[in-house]
Amino acid sequence: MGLPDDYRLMARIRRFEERLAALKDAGEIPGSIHLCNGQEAIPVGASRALRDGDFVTATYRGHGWAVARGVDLAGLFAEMMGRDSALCGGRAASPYLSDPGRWFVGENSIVGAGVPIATGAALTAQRTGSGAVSVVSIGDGAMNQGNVHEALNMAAVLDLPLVLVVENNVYSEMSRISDMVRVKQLAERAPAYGVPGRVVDGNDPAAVHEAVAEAVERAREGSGPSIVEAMTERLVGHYSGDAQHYRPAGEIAAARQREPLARVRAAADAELTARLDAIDAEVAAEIEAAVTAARAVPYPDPATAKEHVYV
Amino acid sequence: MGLPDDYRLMARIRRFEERLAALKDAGEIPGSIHLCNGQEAIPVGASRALRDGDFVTATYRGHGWAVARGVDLAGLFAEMMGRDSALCGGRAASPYLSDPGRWFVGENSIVGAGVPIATGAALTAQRTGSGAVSVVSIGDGAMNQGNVHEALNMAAVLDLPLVLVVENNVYSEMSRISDMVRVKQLAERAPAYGVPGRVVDGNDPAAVHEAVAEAVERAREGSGPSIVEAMTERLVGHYSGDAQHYRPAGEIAAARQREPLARVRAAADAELTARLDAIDAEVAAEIEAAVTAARAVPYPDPATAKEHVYV
Amino acid sequence: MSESLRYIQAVNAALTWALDSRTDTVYFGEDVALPGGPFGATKGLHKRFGSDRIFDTPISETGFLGMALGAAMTGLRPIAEIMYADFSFVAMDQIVNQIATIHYSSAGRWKAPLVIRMQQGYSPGACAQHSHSPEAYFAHTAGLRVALPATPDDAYQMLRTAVVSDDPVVVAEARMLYPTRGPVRTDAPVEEIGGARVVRPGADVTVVAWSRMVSAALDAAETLAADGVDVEVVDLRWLNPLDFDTVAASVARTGRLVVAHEANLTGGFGAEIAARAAAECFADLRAPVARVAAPDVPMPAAPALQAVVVPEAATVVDAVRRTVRA
Amino acid sequence: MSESLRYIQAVNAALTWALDSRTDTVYFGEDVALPGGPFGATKGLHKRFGSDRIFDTPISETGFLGMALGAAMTGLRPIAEIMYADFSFVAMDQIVNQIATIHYSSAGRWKAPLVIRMQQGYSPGACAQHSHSPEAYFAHTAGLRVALPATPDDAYQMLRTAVVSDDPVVVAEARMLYPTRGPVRTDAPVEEIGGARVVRPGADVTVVAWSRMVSAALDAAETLAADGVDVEVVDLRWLNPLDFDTVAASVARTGRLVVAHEANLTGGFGAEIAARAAAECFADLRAPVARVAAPDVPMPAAPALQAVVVPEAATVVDAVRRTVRA
Ligand SMILES: Cc1ncc(C[n+]2csc(CCOP(=O)(O)OP(=O)(O)O)c2C)c(N)n1
Ligand SMILES: Cc1ncc(C[n+]2csc(CCOP(=O)(O)OP(=O)(O)O)c2C)c(N)n1
Ligand SMILES: [Mg+2]
Ligand SMILES: [Mg+2]
Repeated sequence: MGLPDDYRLMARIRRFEERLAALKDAGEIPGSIHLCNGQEAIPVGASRALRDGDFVTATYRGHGWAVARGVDLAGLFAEMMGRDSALCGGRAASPYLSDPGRWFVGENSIVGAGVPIATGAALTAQRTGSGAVSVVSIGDGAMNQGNVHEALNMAAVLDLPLVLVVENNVYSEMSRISDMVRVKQLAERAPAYGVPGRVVDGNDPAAVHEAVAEAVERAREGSGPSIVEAMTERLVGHYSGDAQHYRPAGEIAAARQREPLARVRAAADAELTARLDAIDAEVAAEIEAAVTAARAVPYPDPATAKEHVYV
Repeated sequence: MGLPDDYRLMARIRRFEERLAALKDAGEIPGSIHLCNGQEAIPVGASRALRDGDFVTATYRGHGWAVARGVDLAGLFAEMMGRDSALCGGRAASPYLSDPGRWFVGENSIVGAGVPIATGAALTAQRTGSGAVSVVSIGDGAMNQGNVHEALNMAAVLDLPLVLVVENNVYSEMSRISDMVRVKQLAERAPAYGVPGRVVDGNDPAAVHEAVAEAVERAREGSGPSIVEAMTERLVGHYSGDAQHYRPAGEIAAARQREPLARVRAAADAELTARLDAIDAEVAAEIEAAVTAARAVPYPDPATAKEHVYV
Repeated sequence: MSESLRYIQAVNAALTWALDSRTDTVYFGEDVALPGGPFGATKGLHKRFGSDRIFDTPISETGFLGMALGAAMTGLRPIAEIMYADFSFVAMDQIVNQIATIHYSSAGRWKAPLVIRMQQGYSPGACAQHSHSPEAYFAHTAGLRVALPATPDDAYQMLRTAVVSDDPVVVAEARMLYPTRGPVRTDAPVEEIGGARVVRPGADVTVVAWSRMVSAALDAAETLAADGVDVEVVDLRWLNPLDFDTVAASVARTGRLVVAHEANLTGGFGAEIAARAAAECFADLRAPVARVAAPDVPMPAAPALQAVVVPEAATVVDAVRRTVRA
Repeated sequence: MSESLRYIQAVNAALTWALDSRTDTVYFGEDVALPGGPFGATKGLHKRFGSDRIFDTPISETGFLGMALGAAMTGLRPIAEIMYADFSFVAMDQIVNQIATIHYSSAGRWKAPLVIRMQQGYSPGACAQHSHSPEAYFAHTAGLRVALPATPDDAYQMLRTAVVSDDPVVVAEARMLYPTRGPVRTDAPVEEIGGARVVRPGADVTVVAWSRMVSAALDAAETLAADGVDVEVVDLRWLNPLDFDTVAASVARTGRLVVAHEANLTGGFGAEIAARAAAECFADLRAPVARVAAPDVPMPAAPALQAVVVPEAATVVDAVRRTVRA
């Protein structure tokens, strides 16, 4: 645990996303992708507070959560390539993939819709006494969807072991969150549900870990849900191909100074830098191996297209 | 304005609802009705802060608002009797009636759904610069619907002239609000939208008036929406026929001491009592006349059943 | 063993059976626990099974249907109650984009064994927002099973089938049928999912109906029998899985088809039955296929208008007469 | 005057026309103002008309469709954009229980002159939650008008018609058609609502299609012409008002009917067309009515699977061949 491990995991996510973008450009990814470059510290810090059996639900921008929770990298690439992956057989692709084997309830491409679903996973944990928690990540803009409101309130009255992580990257698609709400921080909504809410530096995995660990502990104890708002920035467009004309000049350049990996690098001495370089190299090899493995996965058999509509 | 006028308006609503209950028992009202007995001070106090051209939207428990805003009493009875009323021709009945002539955007029998609609009326007021405000009343339980959350936030970011009146009668149907939220007062949700929120005695028309007037003024000035939570109690069942087994013994009896009309009566000296008696008699006559007029309204012509689906 | 129960009591009995025999079931919705539900469907269940198994939710249909899905994916078998079918529109995303989709989109790796129980249809004086018969919306949604029990016995049997099904099932009862009474085979084994049923054999014309329109069709058949028209009535029971074979076999015998439902005509599920007949029973059909349905209007509350909007036995009689004459 | 425009440019031109010629119009949705919309439909409009006329909303579809209704009832003429048709399920209550209902339920005293603009259908690699073609849900909802423009010219004409209509109109475009180019009559008078169109006359079989399937049907007709099968293609254009007369007249000429849409088969609007044909064209039909549609599955994202799920020209060709052989 700690710095090098966090760095490795964040680097793995970053490299994964960068490789994915390249694959998209190369025409190997048919659908639309939403990358989390710059937001890696959040799934990494949060996942450190979790154990096997804990459920995670994310948005379409959830590759980082899948990677952080140990979902198979080759499977992820294959799924997004439209191949017959062991995850969802290519049916879910980038924005809706999931993995029951890693308790990854999955992404969701309907804004906010994962929160009620995660609440259900929390209900199972509570009613079966499994001791599991259910963590759900959404974006800042999602806080304005009715489904999030309903689920949070319900989780609160039922004392469900739910942790809502709001990844506040200050944009929903092309709109600034400051134009979409009249609160400064979204965690200010926590009192409306009678639950704790905290704002943390979402570019610092340790800070995220600390806050999520506190919320997870509370949840495991049966004291109900919490909100952790992690402040971060998107280094890339909302989707592949987004030219980001709507962002003020210099904003992305500034974000590149503050982003989690750059931050570790900036503070590193020569020895650590060498270690990080080594990690980067290992991660790059690992990702490349995953891509190679993914490319070997066949495309789904069209004859199976009508399978699994019903059990 | 002031006491005798408020009393008259509250008595009119009470008498209206009581007469309606009797008509329901007598089989003259085909559909289900939701009475506001005990909650009269809220529409009465609020309406005193409004003028012609201001929009009002309510729930299925909204007869009091219709009466307070001057919707024709005979029309209301006729509508609920399934007659060809001048309001909605019998098509809307008790829980969905409306009256454009009195800017009564109407009731709604989908919990919370009136709030987005009222937000639209506020948008019209804002964009046309009419100076009107849009007041919408919902119940305590409705605060947990996503539509209310979405509309409130949107009204806030758009600075719309919307006033949300929450009639907190501590029950949604048969469930206590204290089991449905983890806040003590629903007005505690106001900061989540960055809007002012106040709790007032909903059995006191003057208190309601004062709070709503403040919110209305703010709205007219262009300073955006507010929440006014009016604490009250239901003297009758959720719907006609509700035996209210779920209410603790003595609760309704105690509420009868606190309800707005009893309160005026209790504080009245002999002279005022005589005046109130006279008002009651006038109101009773007025309501009876409305019932008589309503009974003269024919049932809608079945040949018109397919009219007005499209313009 | 067969008990005489009202439809709503049969629902209650099925839910008792579910909570009793399957410890993974949980039941939730609005006013379902201590109050026993607005129509008494859950009367006594909270007392017997406790808050752990049956509990009230806030007025948050999207929230609690999503909760049902998440719970179903992770090991429970939730039954969620939507008080009126009309309120399902508030939660349609969870039904269409989530509940119906997850099993397929995960290539079968997640299951969603949940039941959405609701009641639908008009009642005298009920406005447009409390009168929908939304079965066509659900039946068009791939991934959902759709059950429409027409009798107390089916209210019991089909709900139990829904509970044991590993697929998500919408069970839409009919409020107007709640007071009706009939024999309920409370000790019958749980039925397989699906299956239409010929509830009245007849030689001249097939009437396919479901939910409240089955009894209307049977009444119509009585009236028509007096005229010498021998009507076969098929209770479709499940829109998904759809047992069109039973319909086709009936049409093969009668050569004439009338489909009856309470929902409005255009895009109603009667269109699907008629369309299949136009494709699969083309050679057998001796007359145009007739549909009995509400006209394309939101439901008016006034009984004087409902009388001409809501299809009843007389509407079926008229349609059959036109069909046999054609 | 006719300009050569891409479909998405025609949408932009119609919106420009709307905001320009009707001061009571307002346009709102997600990312529509400064950003110009995710597909560029509203490019330049904010610059030209300002925040008073076009503005961004939070991600609150229920909220802003309800806002559209309230605004429409009280004097504005809102056009609200749902970014993907799939998201309309989040706001279905406002569409079905509110927007579609208020005019009828108030006996015509309120009007709801609003437009809900969306784009629908699959695209390569898009998952089930971004691929719906939900027109059947809307067409079953009494009180809504439903427009499905298949060409750049219709994207322009039909959207303008929707804007001037006093009824609530769902205009569902097809994302896959956005890059297609065609002549647009930018100076044509605003058309009356409704009207199907024979876009290719033919003698042997009628293919009724809408949205993206119209061009598939035309391609199929070319292929079939080489085989000596003369296909008439009808672009249905509006599902409501439904111009069945044009369909019936075509079937009267050809005696054979194929209906094609991208939405899944069961309960799709093709069922309605087939059902009407089974009733109204019974004597004219010389073969079973065929439907071309996606099978009843949520849309898979993988192109290898989409290839067998999404109906294309070849699917239409097969169906026509079966029909002419029958
Ligand atoms: C219900 C719904 N409405 C709209 C969209 C389109 N959409 C996709 S992502 C997005 C922005 C979400 O912003 P935010 O919640 O901040 O998450 P981020 O993308 O920044 O991670 C929108 C509007 C959607 N997917 N679902
Ligand atoms: C979306 C929706 N869900 C459920 C209902 C059923 N229902 C009608 S009234 C009601 C309780 C509402 O409680 P509250 O908001 O406190 O208002 P009150 O009835 O107390 O005035 C419920 C659950 C409904 N009409 N709409
Ligand atoms: Mg964001
Ligand atoms: Mg209440």
